Amino acid sequence: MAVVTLDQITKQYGPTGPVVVDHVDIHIADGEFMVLLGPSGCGKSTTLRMIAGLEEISSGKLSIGNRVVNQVPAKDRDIAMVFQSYALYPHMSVAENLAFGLRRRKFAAAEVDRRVSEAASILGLTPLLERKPSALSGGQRQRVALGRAMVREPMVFLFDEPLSNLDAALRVNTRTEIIKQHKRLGSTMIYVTHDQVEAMTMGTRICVMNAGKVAQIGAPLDVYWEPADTFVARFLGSPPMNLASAMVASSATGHGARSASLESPLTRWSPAVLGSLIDKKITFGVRAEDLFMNKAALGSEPAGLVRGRVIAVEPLGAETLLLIEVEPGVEWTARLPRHVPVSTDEIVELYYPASAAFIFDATTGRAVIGEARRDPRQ
Amino acid sequence: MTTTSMSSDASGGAANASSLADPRRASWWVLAIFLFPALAVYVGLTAYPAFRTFYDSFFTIEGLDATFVGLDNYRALMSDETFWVSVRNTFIWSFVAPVLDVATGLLLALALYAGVPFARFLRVAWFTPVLLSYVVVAILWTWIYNYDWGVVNLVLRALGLDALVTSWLGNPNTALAALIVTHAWKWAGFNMVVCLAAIHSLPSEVLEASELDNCGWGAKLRYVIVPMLRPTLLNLYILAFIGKMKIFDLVWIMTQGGPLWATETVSTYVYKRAFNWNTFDLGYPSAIASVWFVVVCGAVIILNRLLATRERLEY
Amino acid sequence: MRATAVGLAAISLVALCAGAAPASAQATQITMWSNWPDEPAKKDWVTARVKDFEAANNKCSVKLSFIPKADLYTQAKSAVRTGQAPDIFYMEPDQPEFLAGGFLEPLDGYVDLNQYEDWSKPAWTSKGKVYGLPVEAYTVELYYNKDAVKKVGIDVPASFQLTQDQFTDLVKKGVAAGITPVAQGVGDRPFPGGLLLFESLLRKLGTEEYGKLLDGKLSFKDPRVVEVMTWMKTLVDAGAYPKSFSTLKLGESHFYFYNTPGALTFPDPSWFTGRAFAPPEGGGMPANFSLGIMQFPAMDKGTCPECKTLAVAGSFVMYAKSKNKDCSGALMKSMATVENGTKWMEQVSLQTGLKSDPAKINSPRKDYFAELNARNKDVKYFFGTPLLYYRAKCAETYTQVMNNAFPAGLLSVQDAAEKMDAACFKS
Amino acid sequence: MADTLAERAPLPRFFSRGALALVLGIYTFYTLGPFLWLMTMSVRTTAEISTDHYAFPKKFHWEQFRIAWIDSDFATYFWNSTIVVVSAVAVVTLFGAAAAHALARYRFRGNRAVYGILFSSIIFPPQITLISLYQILVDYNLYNSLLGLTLVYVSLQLPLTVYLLEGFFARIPQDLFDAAKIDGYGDLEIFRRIVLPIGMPAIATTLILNFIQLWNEFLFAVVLITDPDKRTLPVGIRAFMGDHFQDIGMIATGVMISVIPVIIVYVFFSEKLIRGMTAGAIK
Repeated sequence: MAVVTLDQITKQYGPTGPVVVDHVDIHIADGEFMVLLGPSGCGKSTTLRMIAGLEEISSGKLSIGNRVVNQVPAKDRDIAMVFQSYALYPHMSVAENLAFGLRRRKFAAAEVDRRVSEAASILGLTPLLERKPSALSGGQRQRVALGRAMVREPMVFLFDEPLSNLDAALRVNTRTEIIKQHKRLGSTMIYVTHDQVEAMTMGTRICVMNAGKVAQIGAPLDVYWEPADTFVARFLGSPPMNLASAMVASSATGHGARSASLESPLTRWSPAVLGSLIDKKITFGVRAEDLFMNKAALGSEPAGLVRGRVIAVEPLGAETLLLIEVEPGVEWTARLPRHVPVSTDEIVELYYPASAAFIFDATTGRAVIGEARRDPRQ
Repeated sequence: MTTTSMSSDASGGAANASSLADPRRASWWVLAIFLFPALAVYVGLTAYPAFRTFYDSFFTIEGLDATFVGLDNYRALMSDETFWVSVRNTFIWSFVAPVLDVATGLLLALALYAGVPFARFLRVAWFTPVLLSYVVVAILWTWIYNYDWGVVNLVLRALGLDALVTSWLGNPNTALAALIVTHAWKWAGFNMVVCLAAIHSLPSEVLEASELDNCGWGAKLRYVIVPMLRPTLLNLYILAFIGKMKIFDLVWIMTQGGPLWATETVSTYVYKRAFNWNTFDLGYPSAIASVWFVVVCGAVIILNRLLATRERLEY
Repeated sequence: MRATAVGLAAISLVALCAGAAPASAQATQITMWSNWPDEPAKKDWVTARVKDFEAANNKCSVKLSFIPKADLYTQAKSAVRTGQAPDIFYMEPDQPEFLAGGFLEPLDGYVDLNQYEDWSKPAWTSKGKVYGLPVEAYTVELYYNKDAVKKVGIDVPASFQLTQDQFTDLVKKGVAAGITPVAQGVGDRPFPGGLLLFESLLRKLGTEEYGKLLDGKLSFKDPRVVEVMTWMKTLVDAGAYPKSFSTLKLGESHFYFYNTPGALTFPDPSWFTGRAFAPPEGGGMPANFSLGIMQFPAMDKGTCPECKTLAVAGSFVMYAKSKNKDCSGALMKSMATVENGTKWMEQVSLQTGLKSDPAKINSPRKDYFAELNARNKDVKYFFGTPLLYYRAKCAETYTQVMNNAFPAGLLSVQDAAEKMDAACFKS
Repeated sequence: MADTLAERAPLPRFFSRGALALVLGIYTFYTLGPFLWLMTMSVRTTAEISTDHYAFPKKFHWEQFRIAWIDSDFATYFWNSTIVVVSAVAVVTLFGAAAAHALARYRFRGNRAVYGILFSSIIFPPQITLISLYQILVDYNLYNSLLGLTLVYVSLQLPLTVYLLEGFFARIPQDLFDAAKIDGYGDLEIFRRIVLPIGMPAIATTLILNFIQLWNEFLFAVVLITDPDKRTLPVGIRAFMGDHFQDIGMIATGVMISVIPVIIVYVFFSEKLIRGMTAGAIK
């Protein structure tokens, strides 16, 4: 069990090469399930590989269990890793695969057997022990890979997109399996994925990374409801948050955001915050599920409004996605109840509670901090 | 704060740093252990002799005396008629013969893949010639081409085609072709095995899909199989090409370059000049070899440009 | 830098391995390579000489290997350069490069040159010194099948020499009767195809002019040469040679001549016997074969109908860098005696460059010997074959053109002469 | 049988079935015919062969094999060939696999240059390095020794071996190495426990190809070995063929003796050869 701390960790290929991980600070508590989330190429895998000891750390300090491990080889860091491709040794049976790492560590044969059979029974691999990986299904291979990490009983588990090669149904099962094992073992786990659903469902905390930097760290719902910038706002949530540029204006009723196609009161921000933004350009955002056709649905709450031309209506059964073009090149998506009585090219107006609005700095993309967003469904 | 060397040089970094660094890097001594034996063999028994050959090409060597002659050997080479004949013959070998080898191999592989009866037996039978040494192949085929009792002429006579009966290896018009056929006989089986392996690793859906499209076998071969096997076929072609550029044993044993230099290849000419020329001059043959090395390298690099794909293996 | 280090290391590794190899060569052992691994008579003769020497000389021992000629030459060519050649090895005078390269030791101080036939010395003489021990010698003869020649209606005159026209007649009658007139094949030899033409040229030109031709001082476009070649061309076109001429090997051409399908004549050096007198079940001549020897045909207006080629073939030479010249010289000396020459004649049924005592020859092939001697009575010898004179490009052209393409009917007289002149004619 | 043809065939209708059978039959005869002919000749005497080259042996002269084996030192040649070829193949596979692994797996400056250099030697015509090689072997006292010939054979087959194995090793996923590294295995152990076993199909292929080629090698054997006691089989056969004598029957016998081991190797390992190639050894 261990705390993992990344202190200004940087990875640069060559003295003048690209910086793929840029001064990353992450503190992972003992027993925490930390998810590194981001699009491909954001540096999350490289970060994980540096933690694993598979990649040199260019600068910064990495400690595991209060020990600085920059100079410690992978095998001595007391970690185990589950790979995207599972990395099962094709020439060894399942049992040998499970035991391979232990043998090296000079465990007594009885101890090796005990751990292997225990892991196998937990993961339902007992009948498969003598098979070669090539004779296993994808899900079974995944479980062997997991088992191989488990038998080691390491301080830290590392997962590198372990579910991305599985089909949807299996992915859900395995996800549950991993959560279960995390609960059972209570070990520190670091999990890399580009899938926000995995991140939201599995992580104790999520670390969203973008272009080699940490964009935001926080509990899944915190990150969802309080995105630190436009990148996080769009990356988390499906469909992504709707964004459009607008100006902050002041009026008799208070401050508001306004553009040719939208108009919204800004109720979550103090006048002091907004005062400095008056007549300045900002990025305005609303999540798809906060858009409504009917103003009445919002009740007494102050409502914002957006206007646009219908591009497409996508009925999904339980709900319907409505795509509108608010400005040339800017599309918004609304997640609406089943029946949406509009047709393509019609101009429609959609409403949202003012408390659901986000504003971001137009140039840096950083969120303008306001009063905490209240979860409307609570 | 830089804790570990950033150097991309394999030898950089302390020994312990290597084990925690990128697994695609290794410390110099690990690389040395892996590469040294091969490089030692290479340097001692290939590079050094080759370099010596290049060095010798600037000398005329009579017995133990070497006289520096600069580029004279190379100049003489340009006007050496036999050399140019041998170049022409070698190019015919190199461009024609591999096509024959690979095409035959591909067709045989397709036949096996299509599930002809006795496939296992046929696979071994068709591969048998690959197992025979050039000495043996040469003996056998000299007998087969024998004018009086060779099977080729016997068959022709039996078919009443006496007009076609000829001394296959003695006739300058047929000798080169006869050798190429012999060579194809020996190597088609090898190409078959490689093609068969490649076809087996093709996704069968594609072949089935083309079956549904109801295209003829010619079209399928042309539009589906050959394009998908392209890397394999090109690789085989290049290997065969290199082999043919060096072709020696078979020619030397069967015709020694005759009749009238009709089957002379660069390699036989080099050997002839080095060992069969009533002189000890190694300079001139070395010059031929050096020129040829450059020609072959160039040709292979050009051909190699054609294949660059290298997909990863899936488990 | 590193490359150098690797290179040095590579060499040291190899050197290390070398250390493990046992050091060979005892002080008194000499090595000797001989040809003829598959000619029992000659092999026995060489083995016996070495045994005799070892028995008489306890200071020297000999490591004797029999290696096929082509391989022996290839190995010797590499070996002499590196100082590793055997002390004594087999060599023929048509490999002049060894002498020219300075790899051979003159034998004058070691052997008794009086034991050599006078005519055999020049073959190995260079700048007044003699470099070889001429064990094997031969004349170029025209063997024929007496019965078959009679059958096609040719009477061999008492002189045993046909005229040019008579020989043409023999060829035509043979072809008409379906018997190949001249059994000859060049599949594995660089010279047999030229035998008939060059023997004819010798008889046409005489020794002196023929010598000039071989020295490159006489053009192949000389009218006399062209005349003989034109005659030769008519024989070729008439079908004198087997259809399989180009690929027929020497051994096969023997078989072709005296077995199947049979032929009228067979031009061959007199070492013909090496194969022909092998047991018939091993491919030798059948016991009832009516072998005859005739002279090559006399040319119309020929200068020298009685001329004939005499040449030295298999010989032994001493390596100039031999470390055991005393032992080697002693062995050579012990071999070069009249007695041994006689034994050679007796056992091998072939001439030798050593002197011999005809009176003492007790050969089982008496009749053959008598006939061979009769054909060599009152003849005028020309010493050496074309390949003895030709080197490099010229030798190669001879092999391709005169030995092969021209007698195979692939080239016109004009073309053949031009190619030969281009490669051999000086000035 | 016809059914399997139609069912399994993704590529039927090349020709009508009869024509296909005929073509394949002829081709099989074409590849196998000469070999069968050789077999018949190996048990016939030269005299018998000369009367009719194509007759089926009336009496099987198996004693020819005994004669060739004993009287002509085939036993020695055979033994020498076995020692040289087996050790050369073993060494070249080990050296080649190690180099191929390093080149396929590790990033280091000059990686492609080393690969290019090793591979380019496949191009060099061997005839001309012969003399220099000879001199080098003499310098190191390896001339006329089986050890020297073995080393030369290693150098001859090294480029092809590296080429084939590098291509295969490069396709082994990097994750396996990362996993092994985390499991605590060092570079050399990874090579021994991961690369070699996984590379087995490709290694089997190179083993077989190298064996076949070296077993039949002639040029270097004839130049580098002079001692009759150290001759390898191809040189032995040449010596056997002799200078003047064309004992066809015995030659065929000798040839058969030299061919049989290779055939055995192939019959035993042909499945492996194909599997190795299917797994991507040559692509």
